[in-house]
Amino acid sequence: MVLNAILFYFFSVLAVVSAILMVTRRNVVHGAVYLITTLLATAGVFLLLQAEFLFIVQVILYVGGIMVLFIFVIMLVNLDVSLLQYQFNRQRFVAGVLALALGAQIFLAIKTGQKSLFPPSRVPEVLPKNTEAVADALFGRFMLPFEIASILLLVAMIGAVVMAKRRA
Amino acid sequence: MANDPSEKDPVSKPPASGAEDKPVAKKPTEPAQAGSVTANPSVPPDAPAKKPAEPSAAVPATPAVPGAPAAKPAAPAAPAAPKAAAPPAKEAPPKPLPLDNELVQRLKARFGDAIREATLDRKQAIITIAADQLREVSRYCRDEEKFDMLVDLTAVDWPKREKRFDVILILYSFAKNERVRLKAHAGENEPVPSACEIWPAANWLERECYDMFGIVFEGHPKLTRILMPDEWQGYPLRKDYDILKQDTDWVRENLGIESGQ
Amino acid sequence: MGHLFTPSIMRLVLPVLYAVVIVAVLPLMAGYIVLMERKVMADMQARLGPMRVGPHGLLQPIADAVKLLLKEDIIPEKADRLMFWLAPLVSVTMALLAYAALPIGPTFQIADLNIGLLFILAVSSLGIYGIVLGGWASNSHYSLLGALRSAAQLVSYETAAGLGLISALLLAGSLSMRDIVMAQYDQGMWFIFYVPIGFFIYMVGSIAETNRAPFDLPEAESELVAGYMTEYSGFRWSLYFLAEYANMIIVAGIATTLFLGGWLRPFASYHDHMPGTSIELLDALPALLVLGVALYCFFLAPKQPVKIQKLVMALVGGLCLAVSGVLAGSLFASPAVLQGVHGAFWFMAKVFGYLYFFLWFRFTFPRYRFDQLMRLGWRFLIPLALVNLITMAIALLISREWGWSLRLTSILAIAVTLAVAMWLAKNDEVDSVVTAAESE
Amino acid sequence: MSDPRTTELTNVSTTVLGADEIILNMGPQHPSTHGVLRVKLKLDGERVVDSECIIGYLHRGVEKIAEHRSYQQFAPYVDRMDYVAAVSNGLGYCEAVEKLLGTEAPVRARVVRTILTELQRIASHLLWLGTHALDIGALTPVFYCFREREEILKIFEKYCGARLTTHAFRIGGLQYETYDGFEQDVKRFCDDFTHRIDEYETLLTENRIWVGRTKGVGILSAADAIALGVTGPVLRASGVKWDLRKAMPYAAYDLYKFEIPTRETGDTYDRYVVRMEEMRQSRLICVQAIENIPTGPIMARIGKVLKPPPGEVYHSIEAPKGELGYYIVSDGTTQPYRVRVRPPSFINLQAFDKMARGSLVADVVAIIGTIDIVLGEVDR
Repeated sequence: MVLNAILFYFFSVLAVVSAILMVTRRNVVHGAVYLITTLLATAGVFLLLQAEFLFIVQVILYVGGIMVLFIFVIMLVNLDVSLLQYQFNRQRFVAGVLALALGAQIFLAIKTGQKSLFPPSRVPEVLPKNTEAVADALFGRFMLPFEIASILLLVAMIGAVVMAKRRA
Repeated sequence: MANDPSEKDPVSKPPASGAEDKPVAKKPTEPAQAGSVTANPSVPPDAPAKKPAEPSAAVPATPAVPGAPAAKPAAPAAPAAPKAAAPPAKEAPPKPLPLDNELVQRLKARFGDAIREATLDRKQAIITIAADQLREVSRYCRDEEKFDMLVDLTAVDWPKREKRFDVILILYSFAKNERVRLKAHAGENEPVPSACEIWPAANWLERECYDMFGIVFEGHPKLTRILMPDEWQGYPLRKDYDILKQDTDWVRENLGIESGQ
Repeated sequence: MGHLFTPSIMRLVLPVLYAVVIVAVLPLMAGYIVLMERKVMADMQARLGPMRVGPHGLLQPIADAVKLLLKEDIIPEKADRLMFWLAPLVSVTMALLAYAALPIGPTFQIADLNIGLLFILAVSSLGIYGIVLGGWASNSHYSLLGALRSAAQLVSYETAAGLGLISALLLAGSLSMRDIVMAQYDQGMWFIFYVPIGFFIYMVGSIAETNRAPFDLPEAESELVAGYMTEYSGFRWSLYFLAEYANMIIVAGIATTLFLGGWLRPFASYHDHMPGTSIELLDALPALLVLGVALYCFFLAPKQPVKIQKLVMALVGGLCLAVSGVLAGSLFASPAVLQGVHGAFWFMAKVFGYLYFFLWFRFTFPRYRFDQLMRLGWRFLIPLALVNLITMAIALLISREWGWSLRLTSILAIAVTLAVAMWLAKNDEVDSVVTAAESE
Repeated sequence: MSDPRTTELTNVSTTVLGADEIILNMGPQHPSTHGVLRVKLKLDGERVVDSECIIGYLHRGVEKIAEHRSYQQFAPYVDRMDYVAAVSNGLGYCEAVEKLLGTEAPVRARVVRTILTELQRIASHLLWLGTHALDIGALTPVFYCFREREEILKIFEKYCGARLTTHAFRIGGLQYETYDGFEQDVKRFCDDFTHRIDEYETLLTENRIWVGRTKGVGILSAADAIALGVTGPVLRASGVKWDLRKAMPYAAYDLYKFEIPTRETGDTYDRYVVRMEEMRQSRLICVQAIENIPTGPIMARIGKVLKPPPGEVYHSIEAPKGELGYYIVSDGTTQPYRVRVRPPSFINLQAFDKMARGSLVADVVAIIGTIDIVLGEVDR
């Protein structure tokens, strides 16, 4: 149980630190790598909550798929130009306000949700295989939203293909 | 060449022009060869590599050709003569003979005195033309005379003559399976019209000529050195360019050694 | 002391022990796969292959390893130091991590995750970062071009390989590797016979995924001069090399588990006994095979030119003899031990069989051009995999609803998929002519 | 050839693959440029927009040396030009000088010369096939090809003592009588060679990937080929049925029957098929020739010191790469006044830009292979 807490704090600290690092790096590729570490850290937290299907989906989708395309684009775009551009941060005030609002919300969630700062200790002995659970939910109760989402994705894909065709 | 078609009489084929009569073993291929030569449709009998002696010989046979210049120079008879008496090995083949066949006549009719002379050296036609007419003669040769392939373009350096360079174009016609050699005399820094538009093959060949002799081909798309380094001074294949000579400062600057030797 | 062996501790110690064994054995195995590759390549090219280091080149991998360790490790001057150091590390760790769920024997498995297959796929797909970052960090546009090409290739062939796997998962019904093998045991038939096209697609996909054979474009020697690995040398380069061969073994492991019945003995449900003994006929096979190898080694030993080579050959013969002894011994031990030892043997035999195909392809096929490679991936393999998936699902449905035997329906499914494959291949040819014309 | 050290044109920034074109330098040390050829490719992504061949790295000034050597002394230099087909270089030069002298090699010499030249053609094509397949990724054919080529080189070594730069012929005929067992060796090679070629064909000709990599790549039309002066298998693959061995027979070629293979579209695949067929035809010639080598002297009577009368001659033969011509001007002394070599590889390489334009980087490697150039001959 103590192991659980240690791991939890390790992953969350890792996530926060690499998120900060990601934002502050000048070299974009370093930023991308830190983003990957953040995502992996959050995947670790999923694992701690025994949601291993989510852990795997997070790893495959975010890190294995989307981030590869991120790095792909970073390498293809000619970066020297973007480095020289003036890093506008005139919206310093707006960013401040937004950060405060988000902070307050998170604090409220922690305050009302859990009394102690340590994660709950209930670790059920036999775990329901949540892949099946997710599958039942997805194809059972939430059939309609699943179909709508898939159509949305299909439309997006076709749109991308059409646009690429026209530009080529 | 013994089997050089031009030497062959259509009727009999002298086995070998070697001086003494060799005991040639019974060669089963002998009849086939004679047969193959005449029967082989792909090699038209009258299209040997060299300007054939026959056609010129045939011309007199048909005097009825209108407009043929009356006094046929003795030339066509001459080449037939040496062939009959096999020259003894020691005695050199005949000196270059003046050549006059339809091609030369058509060229003379077309370009007049731009065609300086036409000779036959070792049964190969050489036509010397004025350098400034080079492009027109080449275009005429390619279009009308169907010499559609530029085999080679090179130069020979005769330092003692006042126009020291011979620019040589060797042309070949697929239709007539025939070669002819155009020769133009060019002085030291006298530009020669480029043959690039006529035969694209001339591009690199002219660049090499420029690189080796310093002959400037005006009208060439990109006349730069092709074999030697670009900043090399001097033209290696000129006769006055000694074999041990080098562009020492290029060598010192680029290779960092005193001299190539 | 007793409590040391309580189940929870044992559950922790055993996997760690397995992990140590795997991580230790892997570089050695990768080395000997390289030797196997060079020997098979030589055999196919009418020559001998390495013969000098040890008898028949048997010590060559050790020599290679020492050379790689001693070689100077150059970092290009304008390279991105952090990335340059990190990239091969990512590649190797991801490759090794994937062994966690690989069931080498019924008991010899580090962790039987109930999402075993997905875990291996996820982790091996992270290997792309090693290649992409490596290419980027060495700051030469040769390696960058190679890195981008391999990233595009991996992404597109992962989909094809994944779909190929899913068609086998349909039959197995569970993601855990152990359950998949057990499913093949229960159904008494390896999945390759139910869904051979899935196996074919997975094989092609896996070759492309490990950058090998006709798809080894990223490090195509002639154009990009070793692609993303150009600037690496010495130990760093050998990390990439180890990652590539570890990936090959994983891919072979997945194929064995899903399609060739993992650690199951061929004809697992065939229980004929040797006359008068309780030993099953087929169980004696492994022991006899290895015994044969041992005898051959002893036969060769005196023929070796150099004395030391005689010694080493004899040693190898002894080793094989010991292994055959263990295999024979386990025949008489308890069924669990029998299954464990023989399972590992059969698993390794199938993996090496699968790898032989890798090598075979490498030496017969020329290299695909990049656009042909992409066209094959997207316009032929993925649609075929989808069709195969659908027909297999229908076949499964029919056999479950109307009670036809799965063998019959799967043959129908295979027929339909093959027809679609022919059609796809035909208009693929038409397209390749079109693109050739376009490219003029 | 621009200064090797300053490669100012290679603008390598950290992210190079921007929308604008990049210059990619292939060579002069590159595994697949068959020697020291440097190709500067201007790429738009993967497609070749423009290409420029930079040569001259192997320039040894052979034509300059010729003017300071006697006719016999220059003969070994000729082998060093196209070092893959040294025997046919020698044949071209010796026949050109014989034509200059107005004499002619005896029949036996001509027949033996034909056999050795055809063997050299097979060896040159084998080396081409091996390296060409290796460039495109097929690892195995190169070993099979070199195994056959080894047999031929053994025959050369037994005949004239050298394998590569053989200097096998002398002006006027041959210096050495054929060693006894020559006929048997060549016969054994020819009989064994048929099913060897079938081995390569099964490995490559119907191989879908090989066809995919070679069909429609580096297309050269007949008109372009003739305009660019391209000769040899490259010209025949574009549909022009022309071979010097038939058009202007030399040595003993008119004694034997053989075909000239041609193809229509003139792409890499066609050139592959033409060269494979040419190997079969060469083998056919060798078989016909070996049956009956006429007896008789092997050297014409031309005396020790050669002083050809002033004048000039151009003689060319069908070398494995194309028309190899010698234009020799003599001023009556023992040393040639000018020797000009018409190098087939140099002129065929000029067609590279037309073939490579619009193709992909991977095809550039196949195109360099399919032209079959040897840099010794390109640079002279």
